[in-house]
Amino acid sequence: MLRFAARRALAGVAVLWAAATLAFAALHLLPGDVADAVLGPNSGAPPQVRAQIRQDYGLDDPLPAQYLRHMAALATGDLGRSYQFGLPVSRVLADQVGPTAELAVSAAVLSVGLAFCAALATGGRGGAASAIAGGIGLLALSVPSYWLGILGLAVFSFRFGLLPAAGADGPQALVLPAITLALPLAGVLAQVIRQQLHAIGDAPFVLTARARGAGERRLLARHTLRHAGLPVVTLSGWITGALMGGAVLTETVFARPGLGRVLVTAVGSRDIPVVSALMLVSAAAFVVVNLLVDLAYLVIDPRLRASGAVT
Amino acid sequence: MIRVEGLVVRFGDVAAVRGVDLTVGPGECLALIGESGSGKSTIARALLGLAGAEASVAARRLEIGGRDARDFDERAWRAVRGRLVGFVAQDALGSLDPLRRVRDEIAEPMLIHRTAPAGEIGARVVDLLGRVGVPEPRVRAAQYPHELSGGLRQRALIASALAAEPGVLIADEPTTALDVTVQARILDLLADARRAGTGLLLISHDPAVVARLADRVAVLRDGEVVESGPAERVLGAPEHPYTRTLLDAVPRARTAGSPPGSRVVLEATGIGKSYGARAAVRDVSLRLRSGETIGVVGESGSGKSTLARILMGLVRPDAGEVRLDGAPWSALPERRRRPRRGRIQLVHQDPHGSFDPRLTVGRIIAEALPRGPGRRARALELLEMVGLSAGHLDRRPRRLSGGQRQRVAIARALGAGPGVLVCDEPVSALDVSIQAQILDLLAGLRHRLGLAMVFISHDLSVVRGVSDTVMVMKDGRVVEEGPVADVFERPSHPYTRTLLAASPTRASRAHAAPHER
Amino acid sequence: SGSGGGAPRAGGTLTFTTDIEPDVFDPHVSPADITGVIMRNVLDSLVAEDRDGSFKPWLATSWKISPDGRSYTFRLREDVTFTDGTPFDAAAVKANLDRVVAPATKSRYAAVLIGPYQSAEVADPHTVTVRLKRPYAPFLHALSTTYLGIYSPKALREHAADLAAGGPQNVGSGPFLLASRVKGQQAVFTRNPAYDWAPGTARHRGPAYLDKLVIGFLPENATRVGAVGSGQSDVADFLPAGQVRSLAGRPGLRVLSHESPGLVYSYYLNTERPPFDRREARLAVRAAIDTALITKAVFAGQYRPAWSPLSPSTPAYDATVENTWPYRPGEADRLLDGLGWTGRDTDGYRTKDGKRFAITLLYVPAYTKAERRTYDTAVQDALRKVGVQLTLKPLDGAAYTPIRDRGDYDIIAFAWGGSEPDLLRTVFHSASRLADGGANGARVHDPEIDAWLDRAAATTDRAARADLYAKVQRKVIAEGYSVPAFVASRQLAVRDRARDVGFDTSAWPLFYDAWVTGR
Amino acid sequence: MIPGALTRPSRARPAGPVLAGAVLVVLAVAVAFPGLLTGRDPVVTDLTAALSPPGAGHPFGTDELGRDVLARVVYGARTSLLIGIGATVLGALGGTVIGLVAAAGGRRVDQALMRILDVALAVPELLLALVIVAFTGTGTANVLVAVGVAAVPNYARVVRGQALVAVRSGYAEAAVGLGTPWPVIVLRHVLPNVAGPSLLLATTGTGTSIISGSALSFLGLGPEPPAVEWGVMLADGRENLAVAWWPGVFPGVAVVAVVMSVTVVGRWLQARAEGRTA
Ligand SMILES: Nc1ncnc2c1ncn2[C@@H]1O[C@H](COP(=O)(O)OP(=O)(O)OP(=O)(O)O)[C@@H](O)[C@H]1O
Ligand SMILES: Nc1ncnc2c1ncn2[C@@H]1O[C@H](COP(=O)(O)OP(=O)(O)OP(=O)(O)O)[C@@H](O)[C@H]1O
Ligand SMILES: [Mg+2]
Ligand SMILES: [Mg+2]
Ligand code: NI
Repeated sequence: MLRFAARRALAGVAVLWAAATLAFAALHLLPGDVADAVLGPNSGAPPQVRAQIRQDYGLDDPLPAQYLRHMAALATGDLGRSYQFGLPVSRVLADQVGPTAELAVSAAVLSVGLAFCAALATGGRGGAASAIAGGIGLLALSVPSYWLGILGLAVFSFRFGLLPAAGADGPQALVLPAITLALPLAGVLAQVIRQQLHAIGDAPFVLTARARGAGERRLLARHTLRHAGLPVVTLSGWITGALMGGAVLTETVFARPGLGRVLVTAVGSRDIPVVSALMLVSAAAFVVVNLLVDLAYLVIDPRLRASGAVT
Repeated sequence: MIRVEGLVVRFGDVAAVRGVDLTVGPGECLALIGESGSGKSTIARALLGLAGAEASVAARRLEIGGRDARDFDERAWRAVRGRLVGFVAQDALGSLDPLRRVRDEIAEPMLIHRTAPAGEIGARVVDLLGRVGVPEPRVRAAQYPHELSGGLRQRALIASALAAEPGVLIADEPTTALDVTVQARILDLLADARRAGTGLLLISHDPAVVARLADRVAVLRDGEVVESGPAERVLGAPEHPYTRTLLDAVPRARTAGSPPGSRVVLEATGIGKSYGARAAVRDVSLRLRSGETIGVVGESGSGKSTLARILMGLVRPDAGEVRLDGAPWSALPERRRRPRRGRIQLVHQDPHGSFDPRLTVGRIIAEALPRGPGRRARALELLEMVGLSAGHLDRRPRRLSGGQRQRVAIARALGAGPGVLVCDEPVSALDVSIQAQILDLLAGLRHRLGLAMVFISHDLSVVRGVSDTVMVMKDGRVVEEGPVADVFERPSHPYTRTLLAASPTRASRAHAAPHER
Repeated sequence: SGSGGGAPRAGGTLTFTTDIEPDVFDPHVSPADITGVIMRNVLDSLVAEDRDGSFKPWLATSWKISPDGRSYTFRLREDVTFTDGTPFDAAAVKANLDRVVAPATKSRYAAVLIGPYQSAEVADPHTVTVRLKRPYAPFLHALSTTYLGIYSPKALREHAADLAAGGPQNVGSGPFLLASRVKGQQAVFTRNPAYDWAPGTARHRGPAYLDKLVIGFLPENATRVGAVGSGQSDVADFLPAGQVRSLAGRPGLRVLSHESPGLVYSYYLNTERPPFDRREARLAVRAAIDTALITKAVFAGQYRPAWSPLSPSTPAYDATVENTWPYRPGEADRLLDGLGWTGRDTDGYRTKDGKRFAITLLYVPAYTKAERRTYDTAVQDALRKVGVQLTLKPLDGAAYTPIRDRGDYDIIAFAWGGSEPDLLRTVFHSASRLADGGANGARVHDPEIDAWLDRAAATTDRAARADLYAKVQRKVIAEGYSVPAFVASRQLAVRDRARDVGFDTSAWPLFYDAWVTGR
Repeated sequence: MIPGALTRPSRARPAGPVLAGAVLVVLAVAVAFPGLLTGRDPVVTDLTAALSPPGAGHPFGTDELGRDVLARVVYGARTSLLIGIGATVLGALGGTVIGLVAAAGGRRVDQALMRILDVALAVPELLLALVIVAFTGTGTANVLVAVGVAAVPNYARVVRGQALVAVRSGYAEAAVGLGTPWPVIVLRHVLPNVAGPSLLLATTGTGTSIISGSALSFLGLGPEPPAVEWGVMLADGRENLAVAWWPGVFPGVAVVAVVMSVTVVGRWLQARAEGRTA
């Protein structure tokens, strides 16, 4: 177990390093001058300001030197200074992590919850209820999330004034963004769960469980839903990615502070320290999620425990 | 308890059951016998309202526990299942939820029907496991199904069917995967239950088992009852010719006339394999010559399947080595083994699990065949060799009977044209007549092509019929081995003696009193 | 400015939402308009500009300009203290102006605005003399903007690096304190109770009425409009023109509109290379674009079409150019034919010697509002109708600058706010090269225009300046260096409870006089 | 899944797949012969008729430049579907290959690939797409590649996870026993068993790709005006949503209809292939 943990930790560090390197490479290899990106197209900055910027951020040094400096700083936990904001990156990100985490976690919980509810509602029984629930699920997964967000705003905030349109204060402000982010995810998950339920419905152990007098609900709760949970676990990497990607649009539409918005502006203005810090954050999130996923596999499926083959 | 008249079950246009009448009263045992695919399992499932979505079920009369079940809704059915009628499914190996512990599976009926106070359930589970003859019940209760051998799983399944003390027990081939000692124990247990008032609907291909338990016997062919009556009469003096063929296919020695060759095709030395602290196989060696058959018998859980998988190169042994055709085998990486895979084939103990549920029978078999035209024709030929027909070619395994699936597995193994065949309970789900057909088929191959076999079976008479030498396993060890006649006539190890003594031989059936212990 | 009935009342909170959040909250560094708007509440200036272009005392009670126009002597108020308790004095002024030009500050706008600044001398604690390298008429205007606002010298000493972040460390002497900032969401200001030095242009004296001012950032138009519609915000900035009419009709809401002074949104035609090195080509393209109709359609009748490079609300605007270059597609065809673009290819575009009349417009989408892209698309279609293919080429910020600086384009388009006609110099003086921080997008080298602009900057005679700038405008129109498109208005939706939100000369909202009615 | 008690099996004709098929046919026509569905030119502006509501002349109304929304939806289908489906196919194919190799290739290969994927996943899709477009230039094809490549890691992870389970199944073992080469096992047994979730992701991915493409357009890296594309229409349409719903709603409905239809048809095909009635 200890060796396992050590190996995973090492792999995690390697992933972080690679992510940071990649970000550095990508943004430095892009055509165009970083200083121009920092200044923006409409600034009336004289050339000496540009020179000063280049000098301050060491942009005139050879790339390997810049890279080494960047990595050395990262290793000591120093994320550097944002080009765009002129602030330490840690400060730029500090108050943004919370809102994004809040949004992502609530959307994740909501989507998984909704998906299982939908599967429960439609599972087993045929008929109208199932068809309607299935249709709603289908609709949910088909609607582009930011379009959904804007329509939701139009209806709930502007038309009826039920929910605040923007910001991140209080749980009310979280309702619409979380739903917007969660619904399409829930649609996909519900479909996956339904499919898996279908596949597993033929298994002999399901017949046996029925023969014991288990009702549909018990069957789902005690038997089939766990099997259906496996692909959901498999999808958690995707869920994480979708949440991060979705956060960018959702945060923009609902004017929530958060990492997604920071990312958009940072990429747009080629704020390398911020982008690579964000990549580190996102890589770290994936490393953690993958670890959890692998553990979840082991918890859910005992067959994998024995073979010990799961990474 | 159960009374059915005119039961008809159709799968699409095919009527699997056509107008069957039967009754099972309290404390009474009705045995359903019949060839593979005759509709036995379908009847069993229909009596629980579980014939499946593709099935249409109709009956003139269907009474369960005195109530008309024809207009039962789901709720009413649920009250019946597990409580009034317990069910042991034929597919014992796949009938336990792989994600749940054995104890949870066994406890489930008690929880559903609230037949035991929550506090006592744990103790009852252990008690039940003990009663069905599972050693170390406490340890086993905490394990997952994949950690159990086939026989252990079957016993766990029986325990779960009995957990809520049902009024009637429907047992579909309850002893297929059990060695004779354990089988005897299960039969005793069922007899006890029957004496305590439990009705029993027993489905079995094995006349000996039927003879031990049944009051009455119904003989099924193509979904119809061709003969029924008191067990003694039907088994002792069958009237219908079909019944006679079912019962009279006496196993004969199929080894005669073809002495084994001299070439050693498969050799295992000092094989050992442990799962955690449990040694599944310890220090087993064997040499198999072309044209030779080694029978493997032994206690359930003694490591037979594990040995088979090691021989196949599917599981890497912790100790020892397997050589195929004199060349290294178990020590090779899979990539190097692959070209020679066709030389050695396995008939899985759990055929159902070894089929990709998405493929049709035709494609399952074709997979074993060399690429090229005529694969389908060859697949059909193989199917016919095991007694199936073109109609089965495009079905998916789910829609086959237990015995049919087993035969597909055999056809697939033969399709590769192996020189060595490892059979793990290849005929456990087959009635005697089809058993005979399969065994003749294997004997023919052996005779003509020098096919060598490792033949694992719980059925001593079958083993005796096909094997040249026999190995007796217990707790992962070979406790006795030798020429088949020697071992069977003059067993030296006490376990072998118990085994032989417990065997419900055909000879015993004529005078086996149904109520005798 | 919008005023309601009743007497102003102290207390309460006003929420103002705008679209873009400044990266950098330090106006000495940032070029963003919004930085100026926000920090106006915190930083006072030496002088205040009035709507008529005259200057009123603020932190300076009076000033004298030397006859050569190269030194300005300011007499400062003696009763002013910064909100950190530091007294305001001549040294503070010097510290601020010196900071703006220091290379380490990396000022992206203020350093340009301050022009030929040379030094500041503390004559006595309350007198400061600023020396310029050459005469520079817009200097007072520059001083009046937030970009040259005065920080507490203590804040400059102790928190120079943190001023960009925006927060309590940004200390000035203004009517509000920047109490807190949540990045990506809002900045919160609280009243400076000691404030008693409002500029002469303000409507009242003493502290601001509002207890608290919240400035929120909602980039999405729909969200911002929705926020004011639902009452989550009291004032919404930058209304999309299309929604003005429907909002104006909503009970409880008013729409305030101010035409922005400065350079209007114009298409600058690259005069250094074909086809726009030919005057006829420029005039043809201009004649083919029906700016009146496009402006009306794109901005739902809210904005006016532009006739001059300057907005009508800018001092020195020349009204005589109005209607001198109407939409005349026939004229466009005639001019193009005259230039030899007589062929037509399969797509219907004009050709000459087998080459298509194809031109590109560069833009940076991240900095381009949707309305402008729509406008450009309409222009594209208008040009298509006379056989000219216009490609709208999007580029990211870093890629754009070098291409633009090189002049590898036919058209770029932009607008520039500000109440100073000297902006004309930034776009038409030959020295205002793009690569040097200028904005001569048409790459004009016109000695006549250069001379007029130089003379205008050197004199403080307002009438003379107006005359010179009018000449420049007429020449630009006559030569077709640019195609002025529309005059933007800053339009705000204001809920009834918000009163007396003011506008400065650049049409930027001011909150010193603002107040809110009781709930 | 309904246990057959005393019942007949239900044999309802599914209306969904038929409807969805019809939508896809209309779509195919829009892609191949847009002229059949509308007589108008999608790029011609008519400033005097800007933002006219849906009516006789313009069934879907006009946008802020007076262009016919129906024509734009019809002509936009080509670019949008190219990006949506192309990127999805690219992403799903690439991801499936990598995922299967990881699952079937043994521990070391799996570890290595997964760590690489961790890195790839850590790169925000937006950034990856930006970098790709920055190197290849803007335009439809490049957007397609950018969005597709950015989606690869996601598919790879999902496929690998599902494949791990299938690889350890009894039938995969049986195939090993038959000497079936790994690639064949993977193709014949593992792939069909992982196809479910990945197909589902792919069908949704079509919509998501259109949206990602539009996010790129939004950053100015997509198809340039006057190119007609649903994502751009969605982005532009939202500006006027409060005063004119039609320019923003119709392209959105088109995206939804496409994704729904693809999903329904895909599911139906899959069910048929497996011989069940679902
Ligand atoms: N994957 C596994 N994990 C843990 N224990 C296992 C595993 N596979 C087999 N065992 C254990 O190894 C022992 C031998 O099992 P095996 O399946 O070889 O028995 P068998 O002789 O084939 O029995 P049966 O006749 O009942 O099929 C059993 O105790 C079983 O529980
Ligand atoms: N779901 C199904 N769809 C179509 N045919 C089926 C289905 N299930 C069973 N059958 C067919 O119905 C017949 C009866 O099957 P059943 O399982 O009842 O046989 P059985 O008597 O139990 O045989 P075995 O002894 O081999 O288990 C067989 O021919 C089988 O192929
Ligand atoms: Mg059966
Ligand atoms: Mg076994
Ligand atoms: Ni048997």
